[in-house]
Amino acid sequence: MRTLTYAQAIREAHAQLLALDARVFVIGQGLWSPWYAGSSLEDLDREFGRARVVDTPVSENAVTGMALGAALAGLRPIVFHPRMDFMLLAMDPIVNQAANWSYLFGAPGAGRSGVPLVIRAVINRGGEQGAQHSQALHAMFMHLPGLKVVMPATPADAKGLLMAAVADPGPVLYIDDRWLYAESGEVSAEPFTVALGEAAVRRSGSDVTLIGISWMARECLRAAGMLEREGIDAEVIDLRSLKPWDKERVAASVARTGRAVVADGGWRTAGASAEIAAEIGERVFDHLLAPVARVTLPDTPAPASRTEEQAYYPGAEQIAAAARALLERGTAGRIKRAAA
Amino acid sequence: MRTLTYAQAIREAHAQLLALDARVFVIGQGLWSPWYAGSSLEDLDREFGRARVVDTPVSENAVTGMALGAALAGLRPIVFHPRMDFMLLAMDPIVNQAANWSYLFGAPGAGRSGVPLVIRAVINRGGEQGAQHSQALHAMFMHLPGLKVVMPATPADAKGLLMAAVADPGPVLYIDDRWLYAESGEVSAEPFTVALGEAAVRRSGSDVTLIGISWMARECLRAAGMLEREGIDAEVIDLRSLKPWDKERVAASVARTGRAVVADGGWRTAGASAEIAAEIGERVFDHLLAPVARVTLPDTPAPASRTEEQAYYPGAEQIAAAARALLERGTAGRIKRAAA
Amino acid sequence: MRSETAWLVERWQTMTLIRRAEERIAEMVETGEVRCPCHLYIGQEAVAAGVCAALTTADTVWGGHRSHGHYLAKGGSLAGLFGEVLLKATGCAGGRGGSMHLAAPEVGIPGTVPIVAGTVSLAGGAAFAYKLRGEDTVAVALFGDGALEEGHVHESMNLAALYRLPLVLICENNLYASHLHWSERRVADNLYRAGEFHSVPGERVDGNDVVAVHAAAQTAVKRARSGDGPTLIECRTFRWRGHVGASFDLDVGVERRGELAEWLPRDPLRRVADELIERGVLDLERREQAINDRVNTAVEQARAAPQAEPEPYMERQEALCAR
Amino acid sequence: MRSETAWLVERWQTMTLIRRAEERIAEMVETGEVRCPCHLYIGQEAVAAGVCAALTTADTVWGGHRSHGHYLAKGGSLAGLFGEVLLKATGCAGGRGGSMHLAAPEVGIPGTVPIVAGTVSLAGGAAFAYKLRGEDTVAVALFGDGALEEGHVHESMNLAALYRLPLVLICENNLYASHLHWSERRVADNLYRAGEFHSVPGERVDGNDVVAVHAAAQTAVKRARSGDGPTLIECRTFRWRGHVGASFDLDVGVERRGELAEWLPRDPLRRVADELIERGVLDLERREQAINDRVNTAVEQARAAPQAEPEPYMERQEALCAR
Ligand SMILES: Cc1ncc(C[n+]2csc(CCOP(=O)(O)OP(=O)(O)O)c2C)c(N)n1
Ligand SMILES: Cc1ncc(C[n+]2csc(CCOP(=O)(O)OP(=O)(O)O)c2C)c(N)n1
Ligand SMILES: [Mg+2]
Ligand SMILES: [Mg+2]
Repeated sequence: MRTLTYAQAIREAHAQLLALDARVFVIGQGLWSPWYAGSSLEDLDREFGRARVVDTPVSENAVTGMALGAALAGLRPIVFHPRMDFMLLAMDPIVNQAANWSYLFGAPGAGRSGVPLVIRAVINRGGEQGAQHSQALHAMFMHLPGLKVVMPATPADAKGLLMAAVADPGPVLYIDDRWLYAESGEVSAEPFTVALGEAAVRRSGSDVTLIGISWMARECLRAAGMLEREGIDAEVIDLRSLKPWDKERVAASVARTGRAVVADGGWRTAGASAEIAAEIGERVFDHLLAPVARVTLPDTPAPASRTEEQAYYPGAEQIAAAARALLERGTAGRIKRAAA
Repeated sequence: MRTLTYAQAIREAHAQLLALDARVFVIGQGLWSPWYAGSSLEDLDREFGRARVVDTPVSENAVTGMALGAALAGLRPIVFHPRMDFMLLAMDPIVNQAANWSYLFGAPGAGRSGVPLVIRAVINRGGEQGAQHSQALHAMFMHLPGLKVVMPATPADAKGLLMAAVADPGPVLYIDDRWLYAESGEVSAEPFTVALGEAAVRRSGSDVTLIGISWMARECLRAAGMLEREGIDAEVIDLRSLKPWDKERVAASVARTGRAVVADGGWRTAGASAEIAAEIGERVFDHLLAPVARVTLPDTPAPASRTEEQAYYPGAEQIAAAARALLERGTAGRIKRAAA
Repeated sequence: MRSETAWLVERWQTMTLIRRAEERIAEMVETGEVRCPCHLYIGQEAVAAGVCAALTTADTVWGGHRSHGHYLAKGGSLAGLFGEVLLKATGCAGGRGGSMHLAAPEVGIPGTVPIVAGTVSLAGGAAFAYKLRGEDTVAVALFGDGALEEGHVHESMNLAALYRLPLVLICENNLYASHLHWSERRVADNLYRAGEFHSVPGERVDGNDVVAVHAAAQTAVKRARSGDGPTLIECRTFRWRGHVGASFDLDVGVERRGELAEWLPRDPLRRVADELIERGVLDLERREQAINDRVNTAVEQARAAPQAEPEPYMERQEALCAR
Repeated sequence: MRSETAWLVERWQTMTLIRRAEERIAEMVETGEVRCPCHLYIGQEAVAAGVCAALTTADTVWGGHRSHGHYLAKGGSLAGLFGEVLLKATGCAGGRGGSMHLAAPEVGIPGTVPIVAGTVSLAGGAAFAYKLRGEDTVAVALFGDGALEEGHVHESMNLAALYRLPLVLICENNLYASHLHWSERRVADNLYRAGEFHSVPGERVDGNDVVAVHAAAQTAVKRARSGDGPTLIECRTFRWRGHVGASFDLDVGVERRGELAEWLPRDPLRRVADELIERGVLDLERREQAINDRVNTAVEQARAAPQAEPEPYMERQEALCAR
């Protein structure tokens, strides 16, 4: 199979969607320039015309609302926000309108057509950009009923989840990460979809389950490599979808390993990691040999200086350390508790 | 001591703040009419003048930004959003600006003045208002560093937390609930503050800890009453502050009781309840006799019909049932695990 | 402009239907039978009737919290309206929304929602879709004077002008946004000029004159259909009841008696009726009776229908969010 | 309008300072010494210099992503600027923000941030505070042509007019928002009219003419100080470098060579220098040398300063969020 980068895979998904389905169009900021989207949208305007690949004024709110209206009128829009931070200006159309609309008027099967809107948001952080250009806000959206959220970590998923999102009755928030754009991997040249809501086991293991979201799934794999050298056998799950998320697969794994580290590139408090940890605690309580560990950003806005960024963003080292700590804990507490 | 309703207590806090501190002003929608704020702002405009009690056009974004600017210029604004749903239009000034500003430029002690902004948002749901007029979005804000979040459940806290919020270097999001407006309780007539970040133990007990947020704290107390009649002794903690939240007090209680039910009026997935459950799982793992239970809204937008609302909003019954289930579970799983 | 009598009778019928249906809803609010918040349109009927008369079934209208009139004028089913305000499973939104959430996609009402100005950009997006597909369908956004205070409406106007979208913007200026008079919310009384900066031409009409509203709407719709882009029409009107609920002449916290007394004689419905009587139309009473019968039947149908129940909705919705 | 020579020399100094400092930053971007994204102001110096000359120290200016010029013209410290772009603990934001986050409250710069239009409403709020306290301070919002596409700027204009706030709105129209020319973003070239609907008077000036900018700003500031409310000034100008970074005549994906060739001869700095030379000012070279020396010293100071370090910031910030 061919190898593509993550950014190329996103671009290919767009190109195939635009080619295969006349209802698909792309709208948002930075579509006619590589500055905003890297190569992930490169030259789509030349290939498919600027009527279907629309670079817009700086009007996040109305542009997102327009995409929603177009979806309700039968198109399959992908509305693009080159940074998640900017998308905060579009919370009304996303939360009040799109997410609720699917319940109020959109329920497919009730004679209505669903809300086939895909919102694409990019996490674009680091590089000394500072607090307003670094936010990874996926947990806020994971909280919302009526909205699906996917966060691909590999080139194949970047393509397959985008195609699945467009095919879904929606609305779907598709979040990609600039840090992954240069990662490469095998991607089928054919159009294909990856089921929304299904996690992927990237590595089987028996001692501890590392659950990663987006970039952090890659870091979990790196951490598993480090741990392997120490004789620790880690299972790695790439969550891929945040809403719905694959509770069954995660629970089954942790029931087997008895230990879990959740690694997320968002903040800790009330983040995606909290949900996953809470659910594991509830579902596999009797099998847990140690508390679920969370590896996340600290609860502070993003710094700018390179040295501060290095301290701010956790990675494989922190994940491996968390896993080690769980194993070192042994099962002592467990026994104490049972005796109580 | 006098008895006030929750709404009266909010009003009294405003009146005392306006009377005591010339820097305080109130701005937002519905300040000159009881329709939007119930009696919680009644006649403040007559008492303090419309220059300091400002009812605005329907411009949530700019009004919130103006309040922030006024705070940075040395005033102590309380910006009012009569419904949390409407506040979604003001996410940019709240998240991108206010929350990050405190880190970027506002750190008190670094020669800067902080961001003394109070944002007040009302949860106003039920009454067949439907999905866009019922959202309790506090978890989204709890996730944000740089922003404090309080949710009073009693008249005394409604007053004391508002006064503390205005005194704080900020920014603080103050969330009140229309369902509580008619609740009454003792409130000191003097100005006073309730420390941000401190939970309150509303009832001591030894079998299970019920942790409630806002309206659900009241429901926890009701549930404790039901459980008492069945011989179950529940401790009730009213969280009061969501960010920071009182991890120590909650952990200490659950370490003692071994069982916890978290009751929140928001959605389940990635909600406030997830954070609390995750943190309990991490802090008191060795003392937990059963998984932490969550009583929340189901993951669906709010319905409108009264019968659907009754099924949608959980209360004391569901909390009591969750507590019972934890107790019925016994410690069997625990022992099984210890043996593993 | 003189209209065909038959045409005018139809407008009168539409307006009468709205008036009678809403009077009925008002009663049901007062008795407590209707519990969801209802924002009545009484006094503004000429706007919906005039605008919708300029549209085909395929054209879409996008309303807000005060949309009973839009829904009925565009052809939404009466039983669906009563069902919805009673939160019945037979309501036009399946009893999932109530008065503030009406929909009838089959006649061009994709959904009305109560976030002020919430559907303006959506209407723009629908217009975008019509244009991209090369259809000559038109989208119409109806909103209040307060809605122009939401900045994104200005964004939408710029986008609509830039892309020459087949969009018609109808501002129903009833002078108030809830309890606040326009003069408490802005400096100038000039809403028809809201789009000027963005090259959206504007016009002001008497919103209580169905013929004038229709004429302006027709021009704007024609412009939209022929690819010349959006138009804004400010319709001056007045709501007779409170901002929400059934109360007649008082808003919460606001005395508007004097103003109402000026507006009552400008009753848009009376005006059409007088004109028709003058033209010798003799059967208005009979027609009114027929409308009353339709309303009664719809109410009874709605009453007999089952309440929207938790189970199907929770399952369906959780299924949407689950795998 | 003829200006005092001494006054004009000061403007020339300010503009030269901005030019030289930014040229230096451009070099440091090219060598990789500066890593944070820098949006250079070169070509637009007359706006900042002209506007800030109309202000007192107490007056505040609120900028955005392209605010080096605003910061220096208002009196922000040069060492603080270089410290910040190098993310040093001595930076004007403590090294917590970089180029896009400058602050110098002591001279009236509460903070500049890179969310487009993000500080416009904040400036309005500051103006609200000045007015409520009865001060005659003025707040000035500086933003680009792209910022007027954010709807909330229109909300802010309405609020400022309604409350007659001492606010001056400066739109630096450099014809582009990142890679998009204005004509790709709107129909008409009329930004000075953006506030008309809200009763905010507007004026257009040559943004490369410091005297013209100053005159317009002075009138607006006077209006604001005397309680007559906000004014919008559109300053026509052009940025010489790319949207971000140091590249001279190309934007990512956009060829602007031809346009730049037209604008280079309109160099705002050259214009003032020519005028001064004509008036017989002989010591510009000496003064320029002094400015270069200041820049060199500031760079060396910044280089010598310690990097902003994780520990104090994390502790301080977590303390803010903890009890
Ligand atoms: C975004 C938002 N902000 C505030 C409200 C509260 N609200 C409901 S109706 C209304 C007034 C709307 O006035 P207008 O647009 O003139 O419509 P009218 O009620 O007069 O028909 C307001 C402010 C809301 N529903 N949505
Ligand atoms: C809310 C928001 N949307 C988008 C961006 C991305 N962005 C950064 S600068 C810019 C262009 C701004 O153009 P203009 O306002 O004309 O200022 P200029 O760069 O020309 O000085 C854009 C769109 C942003 N920073 N903030
Ligand atoms: Mg109105
Ligand atoms: Mg520009």
